[in-house]
Amino acid sequence: MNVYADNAATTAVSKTALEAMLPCFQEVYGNPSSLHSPGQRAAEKLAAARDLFARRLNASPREITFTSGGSEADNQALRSAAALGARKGKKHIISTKFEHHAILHTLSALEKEGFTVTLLDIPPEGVVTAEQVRAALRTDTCLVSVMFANNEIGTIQPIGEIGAVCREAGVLFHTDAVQAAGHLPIDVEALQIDLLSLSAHKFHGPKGVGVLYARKGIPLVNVIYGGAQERGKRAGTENVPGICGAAAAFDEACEKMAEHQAYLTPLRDKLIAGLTAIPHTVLNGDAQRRLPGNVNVCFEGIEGESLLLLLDDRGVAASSGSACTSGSLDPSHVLLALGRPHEVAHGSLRLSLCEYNTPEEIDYLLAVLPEIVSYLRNMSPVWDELETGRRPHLI
Amino acid sequence: MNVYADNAATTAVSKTALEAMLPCFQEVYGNPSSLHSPGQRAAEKLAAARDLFARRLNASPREITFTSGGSEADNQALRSAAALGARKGKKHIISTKFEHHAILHTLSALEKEGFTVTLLDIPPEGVVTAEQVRAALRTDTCLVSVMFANNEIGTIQPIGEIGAVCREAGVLFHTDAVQAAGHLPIDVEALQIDLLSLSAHKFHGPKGVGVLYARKGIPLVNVIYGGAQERGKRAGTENVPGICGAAAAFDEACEKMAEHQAYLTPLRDKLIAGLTAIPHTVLNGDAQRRLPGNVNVCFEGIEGESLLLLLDDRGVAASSGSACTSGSLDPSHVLLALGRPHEVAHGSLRLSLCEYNTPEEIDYLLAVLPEIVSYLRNMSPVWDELETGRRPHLI
Amino acid sequence: MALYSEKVMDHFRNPRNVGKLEDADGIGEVGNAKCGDIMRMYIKVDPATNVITDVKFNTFGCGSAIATSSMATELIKGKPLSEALELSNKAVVEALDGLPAQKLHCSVLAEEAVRAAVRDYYDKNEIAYGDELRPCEGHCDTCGHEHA
Amino acid sequence: MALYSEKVMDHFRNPRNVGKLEDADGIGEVGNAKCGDIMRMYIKVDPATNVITDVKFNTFGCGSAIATSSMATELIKGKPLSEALELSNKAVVEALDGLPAQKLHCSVLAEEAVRAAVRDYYDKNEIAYGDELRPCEGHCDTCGHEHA
Ligand SMILES: Cc1ncc(COP(=O)(O)O)c(C=O)c1O
Ligand SMILES: Cc1ncc(COP(=O)(O)O)c(C=O)c1O
Repeated sequence: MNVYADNAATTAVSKTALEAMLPCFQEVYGNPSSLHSPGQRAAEKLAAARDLFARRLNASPREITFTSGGSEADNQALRSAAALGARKGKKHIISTKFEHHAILHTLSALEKEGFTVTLLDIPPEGVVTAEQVRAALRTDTCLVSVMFANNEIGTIQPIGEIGAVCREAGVLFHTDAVQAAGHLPIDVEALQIDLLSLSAHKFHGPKGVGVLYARKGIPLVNVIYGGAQERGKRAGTENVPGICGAAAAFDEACEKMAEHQAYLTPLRDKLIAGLTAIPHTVLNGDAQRRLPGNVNVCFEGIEGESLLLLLDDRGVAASSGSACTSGSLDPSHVLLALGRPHEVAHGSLRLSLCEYNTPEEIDYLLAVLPEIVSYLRNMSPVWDELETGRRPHLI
Repeated sequence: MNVYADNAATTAVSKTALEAMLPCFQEVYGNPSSLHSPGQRAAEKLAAARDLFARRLNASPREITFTSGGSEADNQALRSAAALGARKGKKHIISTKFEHHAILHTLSALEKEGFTVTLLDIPPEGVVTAEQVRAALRTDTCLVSVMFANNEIGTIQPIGEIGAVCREAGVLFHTDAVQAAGHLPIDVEALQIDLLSLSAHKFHGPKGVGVLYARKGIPLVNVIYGGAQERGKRAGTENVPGICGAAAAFDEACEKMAEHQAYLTPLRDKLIAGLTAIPHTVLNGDAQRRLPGNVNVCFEGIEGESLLLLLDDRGVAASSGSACTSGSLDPSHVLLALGRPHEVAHGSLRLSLCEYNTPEEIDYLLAVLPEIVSYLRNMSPVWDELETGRRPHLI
Repeated sequence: MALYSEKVMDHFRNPRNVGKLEDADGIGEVGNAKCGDIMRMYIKVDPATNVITDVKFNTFGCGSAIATSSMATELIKGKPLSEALELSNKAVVEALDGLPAQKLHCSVLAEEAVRAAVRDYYDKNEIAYGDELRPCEGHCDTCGHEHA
Repeated sequence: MALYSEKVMDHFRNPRNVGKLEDADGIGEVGNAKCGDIMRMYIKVDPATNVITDVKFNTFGCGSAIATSSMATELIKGKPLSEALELSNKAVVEALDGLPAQKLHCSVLAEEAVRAAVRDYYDKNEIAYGDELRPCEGHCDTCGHEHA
């Protein structure tokens, strides 16, 4: 059996999205900046996609900028808010310790350019509070950036409450909604969001398309300079097929959100229950306030990569917090921020489901995982020490 | 009859490219950074695409970085060379007056950051010389950036000669090959190119995919910060379908380059001969040293946009140097750099052909264009003054 | 094409009153070729009634320059000079069902062309007029600010 | 999976010599759980011939940590201690048909684990050894530099 359970990494393109893309390759292939009909037909498609994102986010079309993905949208959001802050002499930014690297590395770059960054600690359940944000605010704070839902542990942050705190303080609020968009309702007005990033390939849209929402009046700075596309704020011929696919996917995801949530939540909870029944296994992040498809556990005494490889041998595509492939020896910064000790953080497993997953697949996962965990524990000198009492169990 | 003669703006995706993309949407849709088989299959496709670009450019795969398009590649090339220069105290950059805005606007940004930029004048035939570059070199020059072929007038620059001058002087050489790639042979070794940008949608690949070639040993700086994709130099989940389509399109374009050139050159020359037979019409750029598909003329006494609109009514998609649609009243900076007076530059027409265009289409263009030009001239007070001798003809 | 309204495209494709009036009573020319737009407007005036009995135009410029010229001539034809002078660029834009923001300057040019033609008629006939009818500076940047 | 060679995957999927030796003559443990890799190696030595007659390992770590442990045990089994001490991480990597660059440290750990087991045997049997057999510092960053 093949089980793709890595939908937080990327998703398959949906039929709907693909159908929206196909006509743009060989029929409506004009450049939307061109004056002629083939170009203007492409421009109309682009405008329709923009309208759709605007409508679904409760924004206006002029507030929507298309980018090459979530990372670029994150970069541009932070740089724009920072530039605006700098002009007012405000160079303090608040974010959290478990943001995606697209945020954390941009913040590091901004620190080198003279900004001060406060990264909020992550409470054990993986949900930061509006109170933490309020307490960190300074008179020179220009931006708060808190992700909508965490990409590893799936915990959902109190975005509306944080938005209210920021609005009250007159500080811009950005949220990296890459994991949330298409999965959780987002209303930028109701939640008082000023800047928001999303990425199409996380909700069955194509890779290479992102959206930056920026509230009217917030000037964007260019990350990419050149032509006058996107009102001069993002140069480069627009990826029309990708953008059309993204819009179609987003529309469908929003339309069926409640249905998907109702379908996924019990599957997720069954998986969590089954996995945490394995001894010395712990769920990472709050059991309820999490994305409907996210399961993330730590198994003590084993290491994530070998678990993934053995799962792959059984047809299961999953991921681990461990950044093994990136050449770093460090375990996930998210799990460390959550307070997991290094040795525990190494043994994490993320299963991220989507509506394409079946109940049979969940049963299969629950059948193979305990076996594999036992097998690896039997080979592990750490497990040996834990079981023989030479090391205390941490979970 | 419908004639798409705006292939320099963008091209239709070829069958070959589309076929390379399709399997990546719903079958090989994994994230190439993922450890599991679906991810590794995507990683293999990515590696194959990288190998292909490397082979076709005579580079090595590690020298190839995928970006979201030509603009991003241009931005990253210039910023990387500038950062390297700055570290050595060299902050002078040489480029030309008729580069694409992706170059010119990035250079403006660099000027604000303390770099000095020399923009070379454009000789009347639209071809800068290696001598001009040599004469502009300073001891603090860190980078020379000269486009391979101009996007408006199609003139081909002496890249190998400029490469030799730069190599001799120990200065990095970048070329924006967005218009040349897939249309002219490119060997980064033979031409002594250090950095090169290209964009897939100019040779029947998809929009939203670019390539930055950077010679081994030239450290890239990030334009987009985040994940460790592209060896840490370009964050964001890779657009695998797009990249596969780009590689397939590039392979085909290189394979059939001579054939396309042999087919297009006579069509181009026929079009040039027919159009320049219209009185007071001039070809922009050298007649021989130009892209096989590029025709660019100025008609005195009329303005480009109305010409385009009337052409569009007759089914012809073309473009004008005039930047009418971008909200600027200025005529093309390229034609001004070439020495055309403002009033003449406004009346430009670019027809850019590809191998999909037919001889019948050329005949059709030659039938409709003289009519439209006459019609507009008859309506034009400028033409009236020219013909009644109150104004001297400029061409 | 989606850039322009149907009305604009109609006036661009089938411009009304194109041409010259060899025996014009007033001729106004505004814009300059450097900036890419020149409008020349010819009017014929009945001195008894001050009514514009005929009007023609020649325009060098983009689609909206041609369309606004055409519409402006339609709007002043058969009208007394006083009414023609009240023609605002806004009225031209509205009559055309709108113009893209970057093309509003064309409607300003059309307004100015009408005023220039009337001024020329006044000048030729030594009719005094006030400051409000001062000529457009003819420099495109001047017209860059929003009129509509 | 393309990340690893077939050889690596074979040793990962079917690791040779997994387990403990209850009556081991030498036990070496290197790495630490914080860094995500621990290898423990057990050897049985024939004191007459100085030959490693049996070897087992337990490993906590990634795929290549398991594979390099397995390969290292194969390479030293039946070999005299002197030869085992000459086992380089490079030899392990070559025997596995290569490792990704970021995984080379695993092969260093395997080399260190063998040396640690031999050292333990020497210590237990009060056999003197030189500086070149000094212990790995056990800190992953130390092993970060390229050995192969
Ligand atoms: C010469 C040149 N450079 C750069 C670009 C930018 O490429 P892209 O639109 O793919 O970002 C273009 C085309 O638009 C071009 O013609
Ligand atoms: C929370 C979060 N932010 C940003 C990104 C970056 O998105 P992309 O890879 O589309 O650039 C991702 C996914 O990779 C993510 O999960």
